[in-house]
Amino acid sequence: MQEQLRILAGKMLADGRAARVLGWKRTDFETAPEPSFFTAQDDLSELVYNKYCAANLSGFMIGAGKRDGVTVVFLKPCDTYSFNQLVKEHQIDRAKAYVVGVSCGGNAKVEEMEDVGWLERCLVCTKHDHVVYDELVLDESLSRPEAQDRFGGVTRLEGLQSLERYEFWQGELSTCIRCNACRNVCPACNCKKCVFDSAKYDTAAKANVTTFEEQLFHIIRAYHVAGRCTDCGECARVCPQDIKLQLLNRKIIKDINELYGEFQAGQDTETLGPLTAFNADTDAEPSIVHTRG
Amino acid sequence: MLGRTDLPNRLRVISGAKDKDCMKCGKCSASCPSYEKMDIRPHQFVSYLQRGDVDAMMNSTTVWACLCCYACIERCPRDVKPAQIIEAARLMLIRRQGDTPYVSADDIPELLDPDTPQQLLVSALRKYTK
Amino acid sequence: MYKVSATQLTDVLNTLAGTMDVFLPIRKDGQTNFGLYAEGVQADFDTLKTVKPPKEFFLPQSESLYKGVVDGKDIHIEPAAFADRPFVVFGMRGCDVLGMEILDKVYLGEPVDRFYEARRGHGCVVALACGRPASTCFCKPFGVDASDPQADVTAWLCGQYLYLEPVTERGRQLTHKLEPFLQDADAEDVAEYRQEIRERLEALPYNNLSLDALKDADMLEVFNSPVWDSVCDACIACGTCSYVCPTCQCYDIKDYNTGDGAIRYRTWDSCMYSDFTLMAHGNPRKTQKERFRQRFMHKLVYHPSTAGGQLSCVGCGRCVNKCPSSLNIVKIMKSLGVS
Amino acid sequence: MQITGEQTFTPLITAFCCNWCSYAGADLAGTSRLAYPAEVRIIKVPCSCRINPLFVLRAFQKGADGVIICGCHPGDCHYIMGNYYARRRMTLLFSLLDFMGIERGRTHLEWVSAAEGAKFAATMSGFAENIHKLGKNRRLEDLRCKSS
Amino acid sequence: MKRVGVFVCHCGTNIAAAVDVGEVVDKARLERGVVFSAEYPYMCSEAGQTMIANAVKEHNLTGVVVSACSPRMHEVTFRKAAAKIGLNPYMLEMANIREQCSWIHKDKDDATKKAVSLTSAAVAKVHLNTPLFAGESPVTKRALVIGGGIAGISVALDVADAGYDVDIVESTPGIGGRMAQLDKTFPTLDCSACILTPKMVDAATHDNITLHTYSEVESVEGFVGDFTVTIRKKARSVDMKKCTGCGACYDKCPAKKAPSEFEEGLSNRKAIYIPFAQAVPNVPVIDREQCIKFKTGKCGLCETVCAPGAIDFEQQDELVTQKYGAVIVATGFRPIELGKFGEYAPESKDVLTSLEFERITNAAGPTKGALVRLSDGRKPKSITFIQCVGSRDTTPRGKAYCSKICCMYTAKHAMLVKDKYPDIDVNVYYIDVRSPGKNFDEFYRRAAEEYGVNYIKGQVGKVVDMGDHLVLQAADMLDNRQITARTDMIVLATAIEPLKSTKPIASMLTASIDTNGFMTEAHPKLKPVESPTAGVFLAGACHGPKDIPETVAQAGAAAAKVLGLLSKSKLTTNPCVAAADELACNGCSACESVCPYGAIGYEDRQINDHGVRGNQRLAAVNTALCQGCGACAVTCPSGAMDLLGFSNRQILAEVDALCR
Repeated sequence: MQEQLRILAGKMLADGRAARVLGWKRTDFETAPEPSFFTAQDDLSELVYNKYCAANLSGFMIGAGKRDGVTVVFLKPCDTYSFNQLVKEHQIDRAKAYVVGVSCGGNAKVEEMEDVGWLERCLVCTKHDHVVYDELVLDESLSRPEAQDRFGGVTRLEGLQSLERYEFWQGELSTCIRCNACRNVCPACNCKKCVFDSAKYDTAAKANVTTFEEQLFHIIRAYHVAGRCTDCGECARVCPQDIKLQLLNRKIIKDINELYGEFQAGQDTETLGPLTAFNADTDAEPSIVHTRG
Repeated sequence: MLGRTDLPNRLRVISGAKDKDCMKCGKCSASCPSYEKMDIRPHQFVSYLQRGDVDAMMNSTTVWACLCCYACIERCPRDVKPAQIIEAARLMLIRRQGDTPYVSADDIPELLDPDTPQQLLVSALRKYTK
Repeated sequence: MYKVSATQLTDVLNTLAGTMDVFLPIRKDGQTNFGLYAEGVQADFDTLKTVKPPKEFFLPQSESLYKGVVDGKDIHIEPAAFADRPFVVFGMRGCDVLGMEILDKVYLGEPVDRFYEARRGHGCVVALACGRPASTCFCKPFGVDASDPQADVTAWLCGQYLYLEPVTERGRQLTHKLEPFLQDADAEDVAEYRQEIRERLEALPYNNLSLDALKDADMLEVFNSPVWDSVCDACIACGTCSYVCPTCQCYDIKDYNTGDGAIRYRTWDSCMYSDFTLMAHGNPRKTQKERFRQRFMHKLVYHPSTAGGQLSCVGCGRCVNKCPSSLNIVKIMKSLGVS
Repeated sequence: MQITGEQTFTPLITAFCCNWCSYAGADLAGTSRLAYPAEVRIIKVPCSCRINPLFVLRAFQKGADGVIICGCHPGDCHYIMGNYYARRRMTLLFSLLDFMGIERGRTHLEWVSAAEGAKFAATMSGFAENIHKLGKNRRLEDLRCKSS
Repeated sequence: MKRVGVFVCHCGTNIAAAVDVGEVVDKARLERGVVFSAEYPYMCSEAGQTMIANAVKEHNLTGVVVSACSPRMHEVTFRKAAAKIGLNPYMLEMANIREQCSWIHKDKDDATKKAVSLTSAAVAKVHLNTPLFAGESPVTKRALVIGGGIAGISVALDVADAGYDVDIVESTPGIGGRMAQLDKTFPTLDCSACILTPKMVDAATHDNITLHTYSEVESVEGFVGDFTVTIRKKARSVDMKKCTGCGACYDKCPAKKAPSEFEEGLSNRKAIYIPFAQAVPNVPVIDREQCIKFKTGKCGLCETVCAPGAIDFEQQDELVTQKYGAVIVATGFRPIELGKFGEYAPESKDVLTSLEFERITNAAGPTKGALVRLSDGRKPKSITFIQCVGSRDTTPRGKAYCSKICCMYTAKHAMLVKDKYPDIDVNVYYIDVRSPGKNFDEFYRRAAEEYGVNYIKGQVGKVVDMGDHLVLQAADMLDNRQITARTDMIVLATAIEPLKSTKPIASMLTASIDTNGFMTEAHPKLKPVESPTAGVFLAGACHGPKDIPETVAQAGAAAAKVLGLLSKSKLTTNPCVAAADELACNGCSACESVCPYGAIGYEDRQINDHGVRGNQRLAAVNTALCQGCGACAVTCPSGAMDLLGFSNRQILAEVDALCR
């Protein structure tokens, strides 16, 4: 597959159809390829594709769309949802992207450059098909890790007592170093001025001075992408402290699915998101929080 | 134990009836096939409950005359459920009666009328016992 | 040199904790960070690198400087107290110890930072030799000997013993407290272990980087290098590299409205952030390229130019390990000619 | 000390009311002299859809023990559909807070029309009583604000 | 920093009895930026306002806080006073220490503490207030009336008579509406057609009125003073300019099987037809579903007989776009479907709705005015009227409201029957007789007393059609007996509901409807003819059940409101509108998707963010459309959208102050 991608990229650059190719580049460590723009055919020998190419390249397309010419981008099935969502939000110029859908058999979790199993997101993956592409490069031989219940973690937490949940989150969030990697890697977090960087609202604390700051940051981070989060799992992947950030996002997704009907952000570029729509007759009252589980 | 004054509320709980919603249109009594056999008529049952006279309801012939056809419930424009009030009054009566049923299985052959449909018999057994 | 049986480690820690705060590596949910020791806490000396460097005990991620309390239309200033409680950071690695040296140059040089000074004055560092250095390590080029880290006390966890070698007076005071558990030992006892470590280091990919190319680098030439144009393409502008770096030293000063006044506090900052050194007219470094360049210019050019050639990197490899986009300082150094 | 503290605990409650229904309902409660606890402090917003989740979190941060949101009944929104948006937003927010272990009773939403002065007073009294039972907000507090 | 003045009102003893006003004044003085703080017994009085004015001048105040009653009461008063002395009115805030404090809290300490807190929140907010200015928008001097019944005709005539252009859009082929179907009207029993037809002709011939019959509103854009409406003129298949109304076409038309809408389906009409003899306009329309030419391609008889050549089988729907300053909704009502009321045997030919009965008694109706049973043509010996069929019914099959007109038209029907056929036995089953209009009760009593109509208090539980007669079972509530009676004809006073088209029209206009589907008024007492959406007015039964006099009265009131609007040359707009920060907006369109008023659009613009220049898709708020709800401000992921007057910072400042 890697070779097919190199050939495809080479052709696109050679015949001038593309100004650049966005893919993953070889580094000193096999387990740590780097997202990179290729503009010269000669550099394409550095283009790699393997199970360590975990980075979702959709977010880089926001910037790429502002540059001249077409950018070829390689997207795994789950990445295409982010791409679609960004097109829907007018953040990516679809006309300036040539989307090459690539097969994915799951991405590896890497610790100290060692392969230590699968990324959590790949164990619960539901996004097996590309929802947007100009061309597909598929490898049918790739098999995915055995699927687990996507909402299992959320359900387990929901089953706990309120105080237990509180303590669980205190434990998780107290390790947060506020590096903002979860925010910055998130394709949906594309505000020009993040509320946590803005001096306008007394919200820019930069680091956790009290437990409240940790809670505030993570509540707002998760809520801010409510209805827009495709569950691409990048936030949890990049967290240097391995905080189970996906649980917050998935809780919201689970609520949306249960209360307002199944919704997958990025499935298409037209459907109104669940927070910009409503159903006057069937929407639950907030008090449902008291009666559920 | 509930005191005597709580009887109306107990009746409301058992019946699930909304006596306060009644606007006295009379549609229940207009719909009732057993009307002539009742000393207190379906619409009056609602009024009796409104003023809390449960004893009178329990001692009425109505509780035995009601066929539970539920026509009054079907047609009531305010969803008051008169038949359920009658039913509840009868239940309270039966419960007060305790273990001595109004009719025992042994009495039945005596009372049997060859024209009585089977269903009515079954319904009567249910009606006359707890 | 002393040794203490590994089985008595808990007693050693409990004894220390009786007179001072003890910070040591603790593992939680697969990640290890320095944390406060208390009875029952299991220390993790196996993990090589904590996620967060131990610099936070001398330069906390956030600390209050003073508080302004409003009383009607008057404001009273209440300065924050300086650290006055002794503590020990137990199990710092050689790279992190060197990191403290670099911080000292900044915070203890004129003008002296009194908050930092107070913490430095009350803190003792027990450095631990790296039994299993990782593939991302490259401390040797910076002069660190991972097999013999120099701090107040040097320690080796070797075989069934913890070996302790007090280096400074403060270190001697610390080992003095532990006398009941200590047996005498000889430097020879750890020699083999040290040799093992050195051999392991030799096998690492980055162990023999030559930093010569940076030595006589011309500041403007590096600044204007075309390398910067594309090397930051993958940077997502998060602060992971800065916050896991033992030498990153920048902070921001912010005010917090408490309702009855304000707390003025300082908090770690990262030059990767768009609001780093933000001023009314905007950010002086307008693009990510410039912010990215700032970080490496500072570490590799600016700092050495004022610190006798000492680079502001200690080769701990944390950024290599943690960067979400697989960028790191080695990659930058290499693109600037390091081989 | 703590026990006495709990005994004298007066909760602080922030109420966000939409201008057209609930704020008017609060006025009607006043005009009708229907008492509810003085610790309820009302902030007027044009519509329940104006309430940003950040406002709710800020109230807790600054010392509120409970936050209640009031808007026009579904179908009655002065802005046609604002309360429907608010309903979804607040449902998800309350649920997320619950998920993070913040006590369920600390947040509430109630539809109160301009005609429902009595309902407004009863709602506020009931909510205040619940908060009183829950005690001081400890799980979503900002200790920096508790200096004095 | 602003220089803020705080003015605390005693409101006589209304506030002062429960709140230590002096304490509030003293505490306010300690607030940031407060340079003046004072109290007065009645702030809203002339003297109180003067006190504010003097203080503003003397202390150079740039922000004012009045702690007094509800802002809903006096905010306008104080803001006007501020404007008079040259302070922007939006630099004034009120703290509600009466309705939300002194009137409800008995403990003086608690109330005082709360008053201090509310005042400090207002001070915190006013620090962040910015001067706001109302914009202006133009007024198109033309009105659109949707619905050509008596409501629409009345309002159109009133507006047109005042000199403004009015268009009426009517979905059926002719105007007149329900009133045209009626025989007589209560309580005077005068002929409906006699009083309606002249109005219809007036409307059709009025120089300022344009009729769009057989037309529907396709889309509405814009806002008060400046609506742009597209009207779909459905293809009539007859050229209105050429048609002379001779009627030859429908005389000759061989397709006779279409149920007549006007006759409530009691008789048939042709495929080419006019709804009724006096139809305005007197131009037929071809029902393409029924027309043989359209169905098979053969026939075309009408075309052959039409001398002026007006028949046009090729005619297409036409879209007309027009600008209007005001829109009046007058879409009317219809009787509900009776499918779920099986106990009344609604399928029986001799069980009629009241509207069907109107046609039976009408001399121009399907029986030519002969009162006969539709099943066998016999004259009935007994007629039974049943009231409240589906009305006052809270179950899902009914309508919870009183349909209001039934009591009186039933009295009318009963009287008409008795008048013509005194031998017919007339019984009316009722729950309550409601007759509160002028001369209404007298009218009802006349039916009972003079005409001998039997009024029986009680409902009918069951109706059975026995073929040559009907049997009903009912209750007589006053005699406490059950009645089983024979009758020959039953008339059901069927509940009325708004037309199905009301909902789509309301959503096009972004006007609201209630749970029953009726249009909502802006205020039940003080704004009964305005919709909450500015520039949209209501007339007739689209707003709730109404009889003719009430409909005409509301139409007149709506016309007066429309005239008030159209007579203005400019409208001032709400200054508390949304505004996007161009440096934060990333053009994601979230705000656009939640705006109830379609007030947000997008434009590509170059922006300069502290020296970083670039093109950016940006949200742009149409301030004339924006009503200031704030939905966009909350939905905006970037925090770029904010609401002037209720900005994020202002509300957060209030939260901070109140939680202190």
